[in-house]
Amino acid sequence: MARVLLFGPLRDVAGWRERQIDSPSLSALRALLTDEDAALGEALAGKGVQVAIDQALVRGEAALTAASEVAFLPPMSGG
Amino acid sequence: MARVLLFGPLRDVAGWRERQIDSPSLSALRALLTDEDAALGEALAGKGVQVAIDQALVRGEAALTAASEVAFLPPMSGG
Amino acid sequence: MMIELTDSPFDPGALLTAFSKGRRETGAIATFTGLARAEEGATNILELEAYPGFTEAEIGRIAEQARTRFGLHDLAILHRVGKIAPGEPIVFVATAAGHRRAAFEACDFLMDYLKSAAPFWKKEHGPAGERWVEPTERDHADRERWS
Amino acid sequence: MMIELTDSPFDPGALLTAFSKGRRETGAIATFTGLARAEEGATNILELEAYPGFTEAEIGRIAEQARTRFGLHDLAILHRVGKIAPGEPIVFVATAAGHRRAAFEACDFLMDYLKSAAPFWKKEHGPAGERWVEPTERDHADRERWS
Repeated sequence: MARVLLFGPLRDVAGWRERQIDSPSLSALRALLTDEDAALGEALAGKGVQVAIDQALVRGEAALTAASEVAFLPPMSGG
Repeated sequence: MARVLLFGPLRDVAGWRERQIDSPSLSALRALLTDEDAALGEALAGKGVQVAIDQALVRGEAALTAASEVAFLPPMSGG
Repeated sequence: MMIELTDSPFDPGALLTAFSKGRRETGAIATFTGLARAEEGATNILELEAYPGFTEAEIGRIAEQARTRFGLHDLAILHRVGKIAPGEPIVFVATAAGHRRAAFEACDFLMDYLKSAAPFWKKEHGPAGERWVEPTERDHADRERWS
Repeated sequence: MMIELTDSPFDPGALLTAFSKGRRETGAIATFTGLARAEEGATNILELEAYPGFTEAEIGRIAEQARTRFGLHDLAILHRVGKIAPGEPIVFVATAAGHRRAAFEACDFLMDYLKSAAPFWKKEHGPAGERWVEPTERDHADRERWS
């Protein structure tokens, strides 16, 4: 079960901040979240949304394990 | 007796920092100090030395009274 | 090199006291403190979200850049997260260098990064409800000066 | 607007604590602290002479310029005089403004003035004796940036 984290406006779209989700890859995770919640799926694919796996930014596809931490990061606003 | 103050390197040239001197004008004071100590007279006429009377900068000649405070200010170095 | 997040109010002066102590070759310390403004009486509360661990690491990468680029002796960054009331400090940055130009420029550089690109998400709670805030055009333009 | 000279060591952090308190519309506070450097082990003592009254008044004129030019909410300047040991603060400048660019620039402007043209006379006491110090070319060039 990967640990999935949403930040900033994504959390308001989804109505949650953190969930345990079983998924073999990032693309499978995106598909699963979109099936469940189309608005969230759209938001996750939005402009400037980055993904960090285990606190390192990734681009494109990535495998996930049960120990993965997947964070969806909307455009950073600064402090 | 005007109160005459020397600052910075002028003090080292003269060997004093403050004296009471009776003089009717700035030019008379300069002449008197130069008579007494030629090196000091030269230093007072040096490049960038300014004069303040009662804490206001003056240029050229000025009258002095017994209550005047005359300060010779060599080039300011900043802190 | 201190880089920390905190969810409690802090005193920037106490940080400067600690940062300036015991330095013998540092001629210059510049600091910046960003405060939450009341915005003319609107009782705004600012809420800042970070990604603990990731946020400090990203700030650390830029801090290391600043250290090299400006030849800093040291730097410190403390950033609030959570809900922040008007008048409270949001961010404190201190830079130590041999001379003042480097200290000023590094502090300015770090603030431009922190205000426009650091991993924070910012929400304003005001009388009209809440809204997520993006960096201003000015923030982006300030950041461009260093590239 | 505080402008003071002191012949005792001071803590810049205590000044920042006082300066940053109770502000609701100030978004930005920049500070600069100048410290006496040991200059690689030479046991230098710096001696600064001022003309009490005149020096504060001259600094006050420039501070008023800075306040108008940069739209400052407030500023504070504390400057040491007398003998200063390595590691001790020489000068502290704080500026408060709505936004950070104005606070930084005003602090930078005030420091350039204080380091190159303020009414101080500076002597270094080192192992090789004592000498009067003049502003560096760099100090003058920095000051020229604002004219």
